[in-house]
Amino acid sequence: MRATRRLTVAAIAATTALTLSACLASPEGNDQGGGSAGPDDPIVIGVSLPLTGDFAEPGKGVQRGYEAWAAYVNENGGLLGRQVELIIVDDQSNADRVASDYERLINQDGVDLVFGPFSTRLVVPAAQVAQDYGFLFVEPAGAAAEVFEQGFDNLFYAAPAIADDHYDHLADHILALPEDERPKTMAVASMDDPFAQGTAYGLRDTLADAGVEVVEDEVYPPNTTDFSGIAAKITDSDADLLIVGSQYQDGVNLVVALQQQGYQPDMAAISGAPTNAEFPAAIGDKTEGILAPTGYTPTATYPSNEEFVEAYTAEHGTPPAEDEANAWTTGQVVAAAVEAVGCADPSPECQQQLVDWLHENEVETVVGTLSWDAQGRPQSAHLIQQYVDGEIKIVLPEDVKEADLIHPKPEW
Amino acid sequence: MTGALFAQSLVLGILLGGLYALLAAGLTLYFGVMRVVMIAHSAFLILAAYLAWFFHERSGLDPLLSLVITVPLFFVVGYGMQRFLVSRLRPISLTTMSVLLTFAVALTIEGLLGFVWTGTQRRVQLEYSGTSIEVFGVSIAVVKLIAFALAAVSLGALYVILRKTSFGRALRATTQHPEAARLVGIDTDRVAGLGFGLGLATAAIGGTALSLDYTIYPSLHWHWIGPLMAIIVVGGLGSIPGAAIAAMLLGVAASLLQVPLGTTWAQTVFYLALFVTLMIRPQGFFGGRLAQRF
Amino acid sequence: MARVAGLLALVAVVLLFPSLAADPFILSVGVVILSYAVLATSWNLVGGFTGYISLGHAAYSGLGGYATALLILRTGMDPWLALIAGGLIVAAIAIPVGIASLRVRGASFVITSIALVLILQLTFQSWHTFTGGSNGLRVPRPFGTEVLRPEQHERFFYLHAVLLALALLTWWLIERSRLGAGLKAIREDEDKAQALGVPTFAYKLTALVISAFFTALGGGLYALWFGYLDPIFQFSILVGTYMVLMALLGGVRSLFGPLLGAVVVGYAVEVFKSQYGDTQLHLVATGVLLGLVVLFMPDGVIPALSSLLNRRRGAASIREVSAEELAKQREEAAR
Amino acid sequence: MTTPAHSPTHSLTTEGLTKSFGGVRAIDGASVAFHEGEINALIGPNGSGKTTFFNCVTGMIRPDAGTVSYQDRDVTGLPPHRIARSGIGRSFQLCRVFPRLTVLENVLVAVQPHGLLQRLRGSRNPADVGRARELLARVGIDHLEHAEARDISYGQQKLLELAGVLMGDPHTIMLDEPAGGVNPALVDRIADLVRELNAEGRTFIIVEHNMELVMGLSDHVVVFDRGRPIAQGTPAVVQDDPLVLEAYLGV
Repeated sequence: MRATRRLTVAAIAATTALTLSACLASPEGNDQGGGSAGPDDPIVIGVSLPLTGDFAEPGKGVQRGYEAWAAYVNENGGLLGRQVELIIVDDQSNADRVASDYERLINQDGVDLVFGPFSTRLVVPAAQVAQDYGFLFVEPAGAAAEVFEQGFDNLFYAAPAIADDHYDHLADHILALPEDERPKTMAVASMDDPFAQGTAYGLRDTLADAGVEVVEDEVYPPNTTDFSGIAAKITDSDADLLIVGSQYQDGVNLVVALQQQGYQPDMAAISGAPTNAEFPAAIGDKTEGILAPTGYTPTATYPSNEEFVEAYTAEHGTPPAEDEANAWTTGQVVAAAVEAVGCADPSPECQQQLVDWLHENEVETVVGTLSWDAQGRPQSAHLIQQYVDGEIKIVLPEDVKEADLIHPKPEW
Repeated sequence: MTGALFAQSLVLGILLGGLYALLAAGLTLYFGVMRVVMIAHSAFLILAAYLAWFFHERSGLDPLLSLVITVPLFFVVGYGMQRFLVSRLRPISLTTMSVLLTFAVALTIEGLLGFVWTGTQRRVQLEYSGTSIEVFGVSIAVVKLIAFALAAVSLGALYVILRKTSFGRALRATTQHPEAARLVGIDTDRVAGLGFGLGLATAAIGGTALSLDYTIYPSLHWHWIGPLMAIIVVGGLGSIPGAAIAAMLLGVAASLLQVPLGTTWAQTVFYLALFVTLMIRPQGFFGGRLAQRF
Repeated sequence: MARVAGLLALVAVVLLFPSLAADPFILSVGVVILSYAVLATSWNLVGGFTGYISLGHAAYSGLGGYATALLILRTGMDPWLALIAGGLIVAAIAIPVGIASLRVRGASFVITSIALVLILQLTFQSWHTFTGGSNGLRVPRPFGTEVLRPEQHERFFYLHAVLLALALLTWWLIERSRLGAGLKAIREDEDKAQALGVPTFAYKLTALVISAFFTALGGGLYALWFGYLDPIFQFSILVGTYMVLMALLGGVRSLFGPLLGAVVVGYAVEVFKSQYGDTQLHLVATGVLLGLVVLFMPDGVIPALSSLLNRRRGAASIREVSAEELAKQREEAAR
Repeated sequence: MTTPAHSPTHSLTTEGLTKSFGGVRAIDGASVAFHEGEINALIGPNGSGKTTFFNCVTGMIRPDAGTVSYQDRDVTGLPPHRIARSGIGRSFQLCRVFPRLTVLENVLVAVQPHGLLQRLRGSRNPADVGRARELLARVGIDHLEHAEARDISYGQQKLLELAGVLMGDPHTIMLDEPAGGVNPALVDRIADLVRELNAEGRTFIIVEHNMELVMGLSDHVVVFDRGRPIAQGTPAVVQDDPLVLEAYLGV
């Protein structure tokens, strides 16, 4: 009895395992015929994005950007004369999945190129897979400094600056203020996330070195919903300068909690939340004077940006935001390399040529001219925006500003 | 810690503790009447918050008004859940299997919320969201005060129902001794179903209160179920006053500890209390004999 | 004889899988499924024997991964030594957890298991200086860079198979031992077992510690293969749920049940993802499946199917235990 | 099978044993001494605290006050398995077996190994299995050895439970309503078994409602009412006690 049941179980397990390998071997529907691409075949680009789960919102923004880019390229003659085809899969915001996704895209779908996923937390495992298979890995959203300290030589971040440098223009501005206008104390609060912390701590550390005193320094877990305790401590510190590293909703919640407790800083620099279009509505339009770094603005005058905004707006009805722009930038960067080198296939030789080319050249993009160091760090800085008269406007650096920086910040 | 910060944190802790108390009371109620650890309690909490948010989005009315719909709805759902799902489980392994079953319900709710309303964080934006009143230098957000009042009133009502009504007597009898309750003619199955409904109604109220001042997203329920489970163990499984006292104490402790320790480490106070309780007094600090065997 | 044949077939499939796999992706899915099987079988060392359901076994696999990685990174220990040392450390950690949660009956155990995952996620996320916090932790590879990725997959496939074999062997040995007899008695009726002289607490604790050890080895080996640890994914309630689902689905009282469950769930996850990838329906599917198993096949799908096929319920008609009777028994005992 | 001869030491004794549930005293300062080597009966009306008394004595619940001693050793508050190992076996009211284990496995659970290595030994070693089969034959259900316990009849489960208790080789056996819910033929068989085992030197403490069985079987009877003994003695003495009549008839 017992023996028979064991046999049954073992037999079922064995059969299932074999069936499984057979089933997985024939990819459902999207067989792209491996890497043996003829001149008329499309260039297949594989991407894994968090379309569900914690990072789903920005993930979908990146998806829109990638798709808009592919459509634009195809309408304008393609890449190397070939059409571009995207395979976008969902990694459920899960690191195990993202690695498995690229494994699949590269080995089974036989993609010619890959684009990076969203979020620092997913970039590292994905970049590892790409590195192991010798693929060029340009990514739109892994800005934290740690990403570039992992020894990847195939990785490039398609944005102006890594997180720590986002506030560089603001730091310079503050340090240039006359002694009596310069903030004496600062309160820092950041989500426990490499990107959010990178931006906030970049500014904090620069100012601290220049003698501004840190009177409050808070870190909260990503899923925090109650910010009243943190707000109480910041209010109690009564710091002149508020620095917040946020994703989106946490920034809104913290600002509301601070308003509830009546805290009024002279200057509020908040990364993440304020650049979101829904931010003013979410905090009840008490936005005046809030500062935020951004890697992108639809109003920028870089040549390719006007085409981008036009193409994107035509399709979606609204101008693109930063996530969409970074995705588009990723496309531009890879396309530039492909056109220059003249190949787009999964062979290590071609991929290595693409990598080498990017290390040595600059690329014109919608966020300006980008170049990278050996670890893939972009070498520019972010723009600083501020809510002025209810509109978010560029205030720094001086040469591209749309409005003057307001200081001190009006009460919220 | 300055005096003002201490007072502010204390008040915040009490306001939060009130909400915890209401929710923990519901959670411990299920355990009392059915020996069921209802993992889905906080998932229903978030569901109620979503319904309140959706109601506000669609109608533009105050989310509090959604209580009129959600409370009876949740009561019926709770009753049905007990009668048609939980009661099907084998009594011999009821406690563990009910955990799995309610866990499955929680996952399903989380998945459906994500499916219907996506993973985007939602927040009810009210005219009085940012306003607060100031008492002795402590500013108290109006929304938090409303949530606390809602919790306090509901907890009071729960107390009155359990102490003063015949249904309450039947429920307490079922909690303490189901066999004896059956002998004196109480339909314990029905009482258990109604008790379940009552528990879920607290989730409806808690969820609505939550929606006033918190951002909500589908997986938020994990954030609540951990502390709530810790609270009912510390309070003694099945003991409603125990749950309420433990909720208040731990809520205040977490709020005060946040000042020196920061947000993350302050959260661990719930789990620390859980482990300490199980180590030195497994039946909980305020519980009756029921807890001794679980 | 039949048993030997079945076992040989299973071994043959495992040995041949890498050469049958059409590309490295399938091989990597094979590694993941074997890893699931290791975890589910390890979970079953406590869940199947004692009937104590742990929803937080991800705590032990996550700790195993971190212990292994931190030992390598902080002390420069040999990776394989670190793996085993990590397993032992986690087993030691399981002792106080077991003492806290096993003295009383099921409810506290489940609550503690969930709480453990949540607290570990919080602390490992925050404790930047030690665990790398939210930046994650890269685990150095045990094999040099000259070993290409497909080759890595193959080696780790066999390593996981060896670990699975060890876990299965342990399960089999315990199943036949007096310890196993006592554990199964605890699952069936803990009071009765204790009245017959079974030291229930010590037995339950032993099972938990052994289970934690193997779960940690599973987590550690996976970490060495995957090369990256992030607290959010390591200490995830969902990972623990999968372990339970796989074991329950295949049948907690049979040796190969969890393995079968792992194959089925692992495959289902892949299929579901490719069909309904960009929605939250995978959560709903997991939830509904778990609910159905709990309600209708609490002994697992295989036992349910085999008892359906085996007409064995004829014997059961001698005496059907009604729910009331059993409930009454429990009340009586509790008095 | 070793069977100790009648010894002069005391069997199970309790002193002022008390247990309350909520406000109700289930056992109220009960001081009882059972007779070594005899068949003792514990009777009383429903709700008089007999089962609670059993549970307190065997460590299933912890008494609020009072002591339990066995063979002059204090065993108050020891966990049930320690009490079992000191030589007291018990059955449960409504009979409890391990439903999804086979009949043979049910009996083998009661093997009491000492030390880690012994515990890791195979549970199906010939010596243990041989003894288990012997006991199953003795109670008359050896033909059901491979059936799962949930599939055999209630009466057979009662016999199985008794076999399991005997496997632990207890000196004292406590039976909670051994004749409850079984047919008269089986009652006789159980009674015969009890007499045989008693003749081999085992002490019995039996809770039972079947008066005919109690009076026919026991040497010493203790009568419980409201959580304490109100009478004790031989069946003949107890039957004539006015307090007992009052308790049973509610006069």
